[in-house]
Amino acid sequence: MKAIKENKYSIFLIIGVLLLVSILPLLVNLPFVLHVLISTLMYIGFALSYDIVTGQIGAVSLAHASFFGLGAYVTALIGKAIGAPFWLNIIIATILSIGLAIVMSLPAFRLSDLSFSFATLGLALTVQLVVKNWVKITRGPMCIHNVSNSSLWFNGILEISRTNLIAYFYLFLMVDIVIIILYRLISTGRLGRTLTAVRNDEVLASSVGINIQRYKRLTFFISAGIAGAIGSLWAPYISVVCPDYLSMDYTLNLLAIVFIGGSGSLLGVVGGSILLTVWPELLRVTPAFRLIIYGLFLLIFVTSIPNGVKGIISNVNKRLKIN
Amino acid sequence: MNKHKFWSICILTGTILALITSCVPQQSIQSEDEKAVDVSIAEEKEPIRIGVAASFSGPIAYVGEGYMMGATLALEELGGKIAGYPIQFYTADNACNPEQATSAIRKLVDVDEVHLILGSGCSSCTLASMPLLEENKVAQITGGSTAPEISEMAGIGGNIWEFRVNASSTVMAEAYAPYIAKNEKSVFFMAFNDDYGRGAVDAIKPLLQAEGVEILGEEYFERGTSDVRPILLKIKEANPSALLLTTTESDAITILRQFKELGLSIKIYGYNSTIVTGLFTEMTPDEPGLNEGILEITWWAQGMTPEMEEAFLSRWGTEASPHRAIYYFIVRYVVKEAIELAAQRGEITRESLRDALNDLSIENTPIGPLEFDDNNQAHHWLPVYTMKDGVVEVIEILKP
Amino acid sequence: MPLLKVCGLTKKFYGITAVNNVSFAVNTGEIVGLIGPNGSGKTTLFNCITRMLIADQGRVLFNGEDISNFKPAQIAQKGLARSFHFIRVFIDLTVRENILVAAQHHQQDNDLEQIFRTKNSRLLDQEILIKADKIINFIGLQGLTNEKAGNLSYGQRKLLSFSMAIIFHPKLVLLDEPAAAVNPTMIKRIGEYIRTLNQQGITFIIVEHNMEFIMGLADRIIALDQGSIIADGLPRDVQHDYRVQEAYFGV
Amino acid sequence: MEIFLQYLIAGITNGATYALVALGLTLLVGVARLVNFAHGDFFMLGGYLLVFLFVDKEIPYLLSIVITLIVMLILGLLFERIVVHPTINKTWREQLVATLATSIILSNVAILFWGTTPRLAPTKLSLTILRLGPITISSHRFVVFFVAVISFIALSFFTKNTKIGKAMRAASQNRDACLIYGINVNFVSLVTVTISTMMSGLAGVIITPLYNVSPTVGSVMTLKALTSVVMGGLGNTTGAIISAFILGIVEALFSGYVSSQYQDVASFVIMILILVFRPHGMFGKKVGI
Repeated sequence: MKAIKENKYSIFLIIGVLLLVSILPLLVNLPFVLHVLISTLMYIGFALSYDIVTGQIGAVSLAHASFFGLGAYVTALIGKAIGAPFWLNIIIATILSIGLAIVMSLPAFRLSDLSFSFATLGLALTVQLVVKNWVKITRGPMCIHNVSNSSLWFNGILEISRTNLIAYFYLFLMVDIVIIILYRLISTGRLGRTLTAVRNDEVLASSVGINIQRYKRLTFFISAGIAGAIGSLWAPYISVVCPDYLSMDYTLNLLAIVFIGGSGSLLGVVGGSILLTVWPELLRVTPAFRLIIYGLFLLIFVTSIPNGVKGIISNVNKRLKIN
Repeated sequence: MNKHKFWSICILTGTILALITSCVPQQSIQSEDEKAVDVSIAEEKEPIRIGVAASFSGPIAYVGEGYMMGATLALEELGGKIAGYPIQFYTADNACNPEQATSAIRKLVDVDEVHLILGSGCSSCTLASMPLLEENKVAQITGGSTAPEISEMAGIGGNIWEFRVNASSTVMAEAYAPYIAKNEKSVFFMAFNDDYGRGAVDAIKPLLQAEGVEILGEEYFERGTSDVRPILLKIKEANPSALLLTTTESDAITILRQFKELGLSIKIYGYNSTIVTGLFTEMTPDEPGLNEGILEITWWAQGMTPEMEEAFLSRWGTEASPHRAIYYFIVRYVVKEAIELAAQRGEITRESLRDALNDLSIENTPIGPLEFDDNNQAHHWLPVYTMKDGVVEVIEILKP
Repeated sequence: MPLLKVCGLTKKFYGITAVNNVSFAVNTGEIVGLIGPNGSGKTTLFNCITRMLIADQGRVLFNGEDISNFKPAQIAQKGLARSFHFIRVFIDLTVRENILVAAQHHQQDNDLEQIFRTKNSRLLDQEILIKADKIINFIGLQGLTNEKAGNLSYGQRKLLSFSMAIIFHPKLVLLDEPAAAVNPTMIKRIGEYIRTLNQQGITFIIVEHNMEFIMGLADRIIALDQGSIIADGLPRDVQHDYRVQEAYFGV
Repeated sequence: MEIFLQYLIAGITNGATYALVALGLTLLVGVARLVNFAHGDFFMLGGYLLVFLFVDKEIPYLLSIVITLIVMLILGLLFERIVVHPTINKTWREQLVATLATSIILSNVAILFWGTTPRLAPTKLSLTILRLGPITISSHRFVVFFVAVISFIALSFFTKNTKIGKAMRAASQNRDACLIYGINVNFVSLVTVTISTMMSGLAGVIITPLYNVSPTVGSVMTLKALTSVVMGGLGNTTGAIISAFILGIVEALFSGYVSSQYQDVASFVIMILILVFRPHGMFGKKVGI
């Protein structure tokens, strides 16, 4: 009973926190702080989308950055060509990311476990190489630097300047709320149970009639679509789109967020995103140290703290109740 | 068991937090002399804060390190003060990634409240930072980004806050192409697969074609590739009269070694490559003459500024290189003169520093007169030089 | 028409024949015991029937339909359930959720309906919830409804996995050693459950080493040795068959 | 024809470097069922140790190798105790993340100590160029080839003919049975991980004189070794070695005749095709559930 209760509270808790967060820009008007907040919001959405496939169904995909990058390039190229507003960019990016996910899933989902991870790693690097070397279209490593601003209507009508941080803050906050609701809907109820079942034991799951492939594909496509949407929104904010967007660095970041925060848990992933986006900003001075600490955290959490930050919190909770 | 685990986790978290807080303290690089001077002067002026946003991590972290070497040396030579104002450097890492560049600039502007920014060597980062300069009304001096778009977008009618000292790849190509065309019939390009390498090739290719030089091929490779023999064999097969190489010291060593191993004998032109330097010779003590006879063009060649080179060697224990030297020149001449001009005119602010940069005209520097044109681009001299008997020999200095 | 018909099933591993040309049929309403010494191919046979392993040769007809090329999940959906030798439960789900998962693939709604919780979908949820609670009561795990399956004892897991196999009213259930490593009281209870369910019309094939248990329960016994059927008949007859004795005791 | 031969030789010699790195990894995958994403980083540490000992401290090459191997032995033991042991009974997901974390830590420790500028450690042999007809080749490449072959033979002999080797093979087949028969699985794991780490370090020491060593070289090497191991069938030593050579040759030919920028795509495509059509690798055996 306790577990269910806790889950029910966490959604209210998160939404309450988000509401609190939403008045933050009114209190702090330092652009740097706002920028960190926006990055954090971006990573929350991005990490949640990753957790749908990695934490919920347990297929550790190493290709997640590809969809993010694709979304960014969609905005930089297609969105600019037709002068699309941001919501149309999101739609196009989502559709194309799902398309890429479908192509990737053809070879990748014939494999299981570790082989799946390898295959996605190979595919992700292939996609990145193509983007990097297809200079005619993507400008390759020279990057696309004049990404147009987000706008509410076609051809730059009602444009949101990229220096208007408050507007971006609320834009990402809204996107996050949508993603959190979607995440909740997927990770609970009947579908959520099915995903947990597949993660726990594929053989048993198929013996009770669950079509493993279908659910794996479903989550892979959903998470790819969300990642593409976030990428398409992130590109105008940063203003430059490079092949780096598709690099393994992003995927590794997400892996760290999900596993340090606690995979498969909304609270954990959100906590992990905040932790790993805010701290690197504070530690911007010593990059090598920062990454070492990052790695150490990851190692400690994976080897000795099974459920990440989420696990620690519930552990402390238990203790408080007992005493 | 459980209790034990709980406490161990607590202790661990505590240790890590302690570690992190120990890393946070301020990062201003202040030389000891500077502090001494500070005390002796009774009338204390508010320090001028200068931000350095460069890559201090990632694959080209050594570029950022090199910038700081040059900048610190220049500041020390100036006694830590310009026009009576103590100068403080604040660094922010951008890892050569545009997303991180945004964070870095914002941190410098908001947290460190810098008056002026020394920009990155990565064009993508410089381009990503430009809207932020406009937003915060702070000027940036760039010394390493070569993308032509930067000056196209900067200056009158564009972004008035971005200034570039080093020549763009177009400018360099315009100077170099006739020189190559004079001596060679056909060329092959081999360059880094990044904006630096590709940008350089894109700029010079049409110029060489226009001069009637045959282009036999172009190959790009990733930084740090260990085995480049297949590419070199391809070049061998194409048999051009010259190879145009865009790389940096350490990768050049790998390439030249395998070049030698495969027995190739094609004339090499370094192009933005920094092979013909004392640093290169210093890195290859076992292979004297590896860079012998290679021609090169950059913004600075060894031997142009003997005093500075000596000072550099004694301060850092290693040779100066174009990457390391450019920030020396920026701080030693451009920043100095700009601050002095701004101080003459009145208060030092972000705006007054920008105006000073805009009106700047420095007659004498070792790399030629420095003045920003309508696109906020400076035009320094371009030396063409080669390595002869282990010594850098300047063949010609191209003056714009 | 028999409920399950196995024709000439063969499976080899590295040249060793684990299941050798096995053919048999099971009629609706039967309880069939499958016995044989260790390594005689019983579990492999189960795996081949449910397509967890792909047989080299042979066909499997279930309810008159050829299921030889179906996927495991499809076979389960046709009404052929199974339990595993090494007890498997979904450790991160509660007891109730385990049963719900096992029951839910019979719902006729798509993923989008599930994600957005349509009225139809919620009604279906209610329906299986009632069913699940009923079965939890039936096997006597009421007190543990919301306990994570990972925290259950071995016997409790066994009961849980048993109830997961029977939740969606399958036509045929394959049980792999339901009585192994369980205390005598529990064995008795499991036997009772099987009988009750059998009376409700569910057919069973049970692999078992506990002779007393299986002989008392089964209507018919099939004995396997080295991948082949060596006896097929009434429990008493099979027990006294000399080939079976030889296989077990080397007489 | 001559140029083809040169591509082929470039491919084979490069394949030998991949093989040398893949050897240690395939042992680890075969015995401990652990895919170590930090494998290449031990290669990198080996390279840096060589630079430190041979270049900075001017210790003779052979002695440097010995000292490096001893250091790698200690590092291997630490790696097993700190990373492998706590995750050995967890799922492959935790193992993947733990080794990735190790990789992040090691490459950044290297940055902290040695900076990001690549370092060189040329030996006399690596600077001596041999001329064989139309083909010229650095004599150190023979050393790499020779060490790869010797390591392969030594590893095969060790796993087939020594007591601990046999225990390792048994552990790779069935952990539970080992527990029952009294084989000390813990000890086997310790030995396996340590040997694997040492072989990776050895590869670093042997290969670095030819090229250079930088903090990023680790991830490149991990990728190449992993590709070979996956192609050859997880844990199949002979398969991994053959795959490493195939990988080297394919890369050289593809890069020579098609495109050098897409050279990595070629190897990934081959790897994925093999994974899809022969999930247990080119030379792997089919295993049931």
